Amino acid sequence: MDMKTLYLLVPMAPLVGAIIAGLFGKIIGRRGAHMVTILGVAIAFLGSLLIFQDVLAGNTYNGSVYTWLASGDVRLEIGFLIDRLTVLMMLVVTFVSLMVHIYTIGYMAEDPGYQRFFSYISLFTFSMLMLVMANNFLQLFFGWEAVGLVSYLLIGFWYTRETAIYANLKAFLVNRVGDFGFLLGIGLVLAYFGTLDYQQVFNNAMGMQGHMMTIFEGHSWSVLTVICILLFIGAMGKSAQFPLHVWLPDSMEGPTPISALIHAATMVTAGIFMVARMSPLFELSDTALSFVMVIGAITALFMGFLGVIQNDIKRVVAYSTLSQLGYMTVALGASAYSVAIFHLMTHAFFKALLFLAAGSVIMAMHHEQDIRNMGGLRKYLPITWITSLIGSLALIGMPFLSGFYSKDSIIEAVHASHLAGSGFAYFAVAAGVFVTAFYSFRMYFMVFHGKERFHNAHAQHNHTEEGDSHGHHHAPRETPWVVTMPLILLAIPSIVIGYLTMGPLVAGGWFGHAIHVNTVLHPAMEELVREFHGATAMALHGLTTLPFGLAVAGVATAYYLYLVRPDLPQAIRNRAGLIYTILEEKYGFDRFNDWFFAGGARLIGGRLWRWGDATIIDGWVVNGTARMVGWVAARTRQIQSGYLYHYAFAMIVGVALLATLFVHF
Amino acid sequence: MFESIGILSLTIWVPIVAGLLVLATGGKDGASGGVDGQRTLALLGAALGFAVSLPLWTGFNVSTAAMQFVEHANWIPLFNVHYRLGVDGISMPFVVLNSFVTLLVVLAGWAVIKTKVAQYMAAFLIQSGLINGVFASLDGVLFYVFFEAMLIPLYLIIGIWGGPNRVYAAIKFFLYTLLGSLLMLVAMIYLFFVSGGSFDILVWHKVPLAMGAQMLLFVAFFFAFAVKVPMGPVQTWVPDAHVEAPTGGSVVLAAITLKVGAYGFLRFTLPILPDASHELAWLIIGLSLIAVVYIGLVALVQSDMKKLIAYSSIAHMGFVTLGFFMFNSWGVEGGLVQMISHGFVSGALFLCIGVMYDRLHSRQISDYGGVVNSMPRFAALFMLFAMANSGLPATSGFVGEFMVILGAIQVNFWYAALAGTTLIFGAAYSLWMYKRVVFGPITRPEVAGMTDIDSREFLILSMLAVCVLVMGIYPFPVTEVMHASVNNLLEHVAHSKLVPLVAH
Amino acid sequence: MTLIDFLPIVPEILVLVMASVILLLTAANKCPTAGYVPSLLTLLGAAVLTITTGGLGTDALVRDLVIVDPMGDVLKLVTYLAAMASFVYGRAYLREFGLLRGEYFALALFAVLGMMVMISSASLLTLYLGLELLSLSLYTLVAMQRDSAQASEAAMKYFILGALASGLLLYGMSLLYGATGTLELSGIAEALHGQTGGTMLLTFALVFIVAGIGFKLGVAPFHMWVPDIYQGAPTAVTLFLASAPKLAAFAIVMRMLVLGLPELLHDWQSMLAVMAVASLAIGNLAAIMQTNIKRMLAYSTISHMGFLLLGVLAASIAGFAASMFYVVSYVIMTLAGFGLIVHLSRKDAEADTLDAFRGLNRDHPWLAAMMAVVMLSMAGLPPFLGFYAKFFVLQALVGGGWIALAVLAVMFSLIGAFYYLRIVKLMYFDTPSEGTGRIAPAGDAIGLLSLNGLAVLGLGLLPQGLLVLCVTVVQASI
Amino acid sequence: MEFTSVVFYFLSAILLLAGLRVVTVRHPVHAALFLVLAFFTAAGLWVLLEAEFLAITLVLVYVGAVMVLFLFVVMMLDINIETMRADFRKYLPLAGLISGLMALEMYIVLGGQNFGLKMPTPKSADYSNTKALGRVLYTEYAYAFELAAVILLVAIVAAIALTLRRRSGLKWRDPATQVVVKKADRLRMVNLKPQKPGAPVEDEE
Amino acid sequence: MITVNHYLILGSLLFAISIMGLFLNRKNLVVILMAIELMLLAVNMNFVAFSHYLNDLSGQVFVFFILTVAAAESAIGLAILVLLFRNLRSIHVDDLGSLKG
Repeated sequence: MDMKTLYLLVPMAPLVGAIIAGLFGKIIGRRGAHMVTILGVAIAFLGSLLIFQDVLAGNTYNGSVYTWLASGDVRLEIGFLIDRLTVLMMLVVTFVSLMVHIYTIGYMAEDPGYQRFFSYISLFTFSMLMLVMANNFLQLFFGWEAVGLVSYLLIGFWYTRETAIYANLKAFLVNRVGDFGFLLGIGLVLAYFGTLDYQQVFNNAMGMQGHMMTIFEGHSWSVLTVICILLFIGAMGKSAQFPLHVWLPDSMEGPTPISALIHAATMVTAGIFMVARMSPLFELSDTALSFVMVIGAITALFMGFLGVIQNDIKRVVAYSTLSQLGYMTVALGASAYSVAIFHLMTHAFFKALLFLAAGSVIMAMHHEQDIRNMGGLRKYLPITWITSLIGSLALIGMPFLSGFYSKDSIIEAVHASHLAGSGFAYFAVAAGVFVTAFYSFRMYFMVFHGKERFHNAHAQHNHTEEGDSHGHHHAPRETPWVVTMPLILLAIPSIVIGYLTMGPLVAGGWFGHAIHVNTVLHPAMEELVREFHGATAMALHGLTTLPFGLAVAGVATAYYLYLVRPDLPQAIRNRAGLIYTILEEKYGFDRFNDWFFAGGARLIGGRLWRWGDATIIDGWVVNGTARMVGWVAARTRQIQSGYLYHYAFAMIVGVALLATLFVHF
Repeated sequence: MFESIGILSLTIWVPIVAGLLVLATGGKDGASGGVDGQRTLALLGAALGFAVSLPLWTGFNVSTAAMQFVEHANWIPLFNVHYRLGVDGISMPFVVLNSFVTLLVVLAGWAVIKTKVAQYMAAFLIQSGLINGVFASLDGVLFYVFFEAMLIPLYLIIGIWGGPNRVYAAIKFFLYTLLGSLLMLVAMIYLFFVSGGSFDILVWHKVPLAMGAQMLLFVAFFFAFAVKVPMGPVQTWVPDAHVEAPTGGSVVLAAITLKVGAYGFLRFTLPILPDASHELAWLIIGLSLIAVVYIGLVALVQSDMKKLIAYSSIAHMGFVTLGFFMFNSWGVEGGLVQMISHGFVSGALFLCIGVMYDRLHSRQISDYGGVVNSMPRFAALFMLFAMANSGLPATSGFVGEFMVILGAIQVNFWYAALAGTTLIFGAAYSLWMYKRVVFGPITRPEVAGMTDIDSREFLILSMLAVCVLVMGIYPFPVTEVMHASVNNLLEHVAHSKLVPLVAH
Repeated sequence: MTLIDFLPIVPEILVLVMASVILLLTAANKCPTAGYVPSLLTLLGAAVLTITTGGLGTDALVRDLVIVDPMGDVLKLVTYLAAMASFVYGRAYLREFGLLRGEYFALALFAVLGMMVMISSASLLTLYLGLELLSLSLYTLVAMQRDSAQASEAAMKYFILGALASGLLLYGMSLLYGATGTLELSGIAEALHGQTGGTMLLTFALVFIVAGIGFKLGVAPFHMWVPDIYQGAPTAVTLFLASAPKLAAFAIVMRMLVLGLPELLHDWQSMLAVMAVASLAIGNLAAIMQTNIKRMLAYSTISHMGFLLLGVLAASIAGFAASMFYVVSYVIMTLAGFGLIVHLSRKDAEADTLDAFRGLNRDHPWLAAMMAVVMLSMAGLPPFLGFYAKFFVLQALVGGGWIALAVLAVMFSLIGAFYYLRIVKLMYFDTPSEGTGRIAPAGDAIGLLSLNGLAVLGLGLLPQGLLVLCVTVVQASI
Repeated sequence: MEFTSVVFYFLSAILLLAGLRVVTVRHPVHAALFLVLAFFTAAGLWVLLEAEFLAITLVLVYVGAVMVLFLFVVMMLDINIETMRADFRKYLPLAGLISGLMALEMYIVLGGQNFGLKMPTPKSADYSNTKALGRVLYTEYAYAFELAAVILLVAIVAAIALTLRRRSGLKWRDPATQVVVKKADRLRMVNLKPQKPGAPVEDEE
Repeated sequence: MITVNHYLILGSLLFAISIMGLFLNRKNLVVILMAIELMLLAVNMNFVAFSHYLNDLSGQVFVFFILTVAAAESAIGLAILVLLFRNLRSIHVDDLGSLKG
């Protein structure tokens, strides 16, 4: 097969699947729907593998499919850029997606929107593939927004649930705020580079370095800094970076498979991917890199704190996602793009695993999500239990597991960075290790160990998503193979992928020209590579470092608090009321956004409408004119008194006036 | 071959004659026997009107900026007024669009309109012909005649088949738009004299004009077109007219008549008054940005769906005018694309609201909720259009906004930044409305009783859906048509028309 | 002196003779409708004679008093048409109100005669006599409905104000005579030739003459009779007096100012400008508040006459032709408008309030459509006749450099559009108030109304013919 | 001061006074009589201006016909004179102002220069104003003369059409119908059936 | 010397008086008719004077016609007055106010 056809096939296969399942879902039935979509994604995955081989063979591709639009001298095209970065993302996306598809068969088995769901997730896969395969900013934005759209659809999948449709609107709007910056960034790229093609932009990036622009009167900014920050604002939205992170936890309202797909493994990584892709630009602006790093650090640490007090199993994972995304962002800021992508990949596997495992637990608990109502489940859900443990360990950075390599690399990279803000970032990522370990294992212990609390579940819960009349009186059972198989398949890479790929991916310069680092200015990566002496050595060395200690401390604390002294957390909560409240309120962001942005916009809109449109324009100007005309007309009418002498008077006065005007002047 | 039979004349007169025929067959109310016949006749007329407009697209030569399909006949030779028709890349798409929308509107009114069916259908058909005339006219007076005459059917449509406050809306709409066009008439007459006695628009394009004259003419034309577009602060007729008009009327208003104003800017203001346009660009840009931001906020708080969409139309048209006054190809073409796209999207949204209104007889958002439960097919299409309205890529709504922002950022970062807020506002008002109307559990028994769209409604909406998607995924053919004309226009605008002061 | 000498005034003679014959005829045999057909035939005959004697020019006998030119001929022809139309439209109404008598037709024919004399007057004397002949006939026609207090009141007002106006006109004429020593218009022009601007006396005379003419046209501030008389007079009479006399008034404007006082151009231009603007303002503003359709149209007439003056004051061939076009189209529109109102009346009450139009579209869609066409045309909307009338006037104005005046004029048209639209609104948007037994229009009236309405549309689509006619006759007559 | 001047001023004074009284006097009959006086003096002035025919016409037509008509009407109509002129004084200032203004303007325009008109040479003794007028009236102005006749005709028609009324209570006969009447129109033969006594008599029509 | 100006001023005074009559009389239509007669007299005075001083007969001819017309006018005016009186039982000017606005 021609490679170009293959390139086209990879995104199109899921799209076709999505269209068939979406438009003809009724006709082809449930089985048909999942068959066709899984087939599509499987083709995409296999295609990605083939392309991977091809790329490994040293082939890259950069070409267009068709001209989307032309204006002036610029042609905007839809096309593909296939290089190592792309193909890695393609593999991750299609693999995780395939797992999720399979998993969904079991998870959504009872849902009436079965076909629709498959259509959505396939469409999502398509969007994400278009995003990563893009060879230009336009297509990137296309995928960018399409991913947003599908996430909107998926979060609001259970559209009768008030919380779900609130969450999806919120997600879309917050993403739009990011896209706003992103679009402006793209606009500036076009304005200054005259093209949206990656390659041309990157080639000219050096030449643009000295260009300044004025945004606020009197302040000159480097064009590249402005572009990078704007683009990164887009990434902040999509990758849920502070302060645009608010949508992600709420978006757990969607069915669990999509949490794994969108909110852990793929969609949120779009921002990370984008920055890595733009490395030739970001490398030219220290300001932008610092900005990226600080934002990432804030996200990594403070979102982690929030995970500590969550009781919803999915939300805990969600906050851990936020925190991990912060790690990746920090890596980007430290110019360790390959590390960021590396962490992205490892994270994709173990986070998908954790989500799916959480979903499995939820299924087994009959859609109970509160971890306070779980406990001791390891007996009932052995596969879920063991895979969860693997996922958690990977997440906290257990040496030899995948998370360790990526996370440790990040910490090292930050340590080596000299950019403004790197000190704070280092502290944040280091402290984050403890926090991550604590909340991960808090959840793990509460779910799988300790007392069995599932009998008193559902008393305060009345999820009606499937009209679940069946109660929780019988014990949870292990979920079917379509659910557990993906768990196992994901657990394997969660364990080994870091060990296997750390060498080539991070140290070996595997990405080649796909990622550009200015080693003179940003030597962090160099140092990292210099200190790397093989995966095993690194893991062994890792056992002696501070992060490992922090992780162990975190796990131990969790163990003590939730298994040894389960009464303590309540006591601590009572003592630290203020901090608890702050965390409970998620630092007040939601409240503030609701009050300030949503409420403010509505208030201003209402005022403008009532005062501007209704009162001033319509009331004063339009109707006022009409009233004035009416008033004058009424006066005019009164002149016509009906009395002869008045009429005669008017005539005579008319004559007198005319005479005076024209004869005597 | 086509030149000889006059495609443009056909696009104008076929609908009008069809309309008159429908009118002639229409008896008094109550004689329902002939109603189906009238509808069928109207549909045939609209279809024929659309069919005769298609050769404009297929036979269009994209490589030239010259007027094509030109027709000429004497009309009032004494005053050098001619029946002169022709289209270029700027006007041609709108003739086709209009003919297409007419077809939809006739279909949309098929079962809904029960009183005075013949008059209803006839009004739309005649209106369609008149609007085609507006876009095809190359003579100032001819343009004016069509420009004004199209108010009449719309006035009747709003007034007869409109909502409870229809009279106020109809009269407001009429007077508002008349206000603008009357000044334009004086301006045109003035141009007649300065151009040495010609009403030929293309001749006007070449007339040198002093700055003072240009400024005054600009103001006159501005009023005419700003009201139609509409731009603040003369926008308040739009919500009223849209809300009160029957569905078809809203569709035509939003999809077509608003475009007439914007088209006027391109056909008259920019090429005839390039210097004044540059000089007063700040005004238009300011008003456009106000439209985007201010109206975006105002749309957010509307409780009436039609009003909301009407306000969103204003915001979207703000993009159009913003693009035009960027004086670069991105801006102008973006504006044009936005106009076409808005024709599809706003038309579709009004049709969607019409579909719901036909079932529940309410346009209040609060009267709905959970519509998706009873009307899933409809909800899906509605979703598409709401998304297009908020400018989602791969729908037509994105293309124009994107191009305009690209055009604006080349001029000034803040223009683009303010315009870009539509990304947020547009999504906010569109989707918030969508959420409240379509999503959620059913809270009212009436909503539960709503039946999903029938095949006629499905046909209409899916036709539009296809247009929206195709144009979003592959807008190249649309812009290709415009290139030559837009470049020619920009070339024109770039050159001062001030009379050189130095005499040789 | 031979009979041939009277050839130029043969149409006038015919009308006079026939009017007397009708008088005798109806007085003798008491057949109330006897006047109708002969009157129509008379006007038809007059039209034929006017056309056949059109190119003859004036003969010695009447040379100083009568001017026969193409413009006059065309105006006369339109006058006949207008009078005929008003007879046809008015017949049903007149019968219903017991006015279908010989005197009515005789007086109307005398009025037509008066207009003809005015149109072809070459001297202050004939102008005055024609004016008085017309006025006296009209006073009487207005008062014809003898048991109506309103009609008598209207007639009395009309009479006194009319007399005052002719007093003013005469005073101006006397001064003009004193300044030039002649009564002939061409003689006056000759005597004044070479004078740049006017002396005080001439300007003073001009003020009075303009006032007199202004009264006849009904322009502010000499307009105040118009609404009262339009409302008070029986509708059929309103129909008559609102239409044809405007042609004669236009003619005397042309004769007096353009033919007789071209040297005072600058003065009368400014005076007309003042009066035109005042008329546009008062006419359009006051019309908004009216509830009586006849009164509303009266105010609209005032504004139309203001617009007409704008064309005259542009003082170019284009301007005069535009004004002539305007007056002809005004007459056509007014005939159709009042022709419809006449048919809305009932025996017990004149349905002349706006409410009578409520829901007309439901009962008489065709009539409603015609009325809508007329109203939109009056509002000056294309593609109807009224638009071109305004358009040509505006063009003449702008061509003459009166741009501000043009802008002012269109702004007032905007206000005007409001009340015309209200009629359309009443007919189309409202439901009829019950129990309106309208006069069933006779077939000929319906036919003529349709023709009339379609003329408004047809001449709007293709105005070239009428325009060329106006331009050529004006060109040939100045 | 020469004689004509004296006569002029004398007559003018009476004319103006009479005119003033016409509009200010309380009773319309008095007003009419003052108007007669005004016309007489005006006729006198016209004689001074060698317009004898018009002077005579004025007296004949106006005083003889028009004023009599006025008097007839005034007396015929039952007008309540008591209520009239109640607020005469109220309007006097305004009326005086406007007419005074008018007169002032006229004076400014008409007084002073005499428009280059010289005193005409007196007519020869055998000059007949009437004859001269007659000559032009029936030749040059024949058309106008006819028109004047038509106007008078209109006046007649109008006066009759407007005021002639047949009162409903009044019994009158049309001689023409009396003359052409036939027996058959008036007389109808009725066959009376013999009636039985006691039966109620049917009312025949 | 009595010049034409004397007569013109006499005429203008008569004219002014008649105008005053129009305003002053709010009660009696007959007097208004008389005021109009006065106005015509003023006009006639002008014509006759000009005719005399211009030595031109046409002015007098005009006056002749004015007199004729004025007579006809009076007849019609009085006829309307009578009609009005029959309908209104009044000839007060103030009572002529039903048509207005």
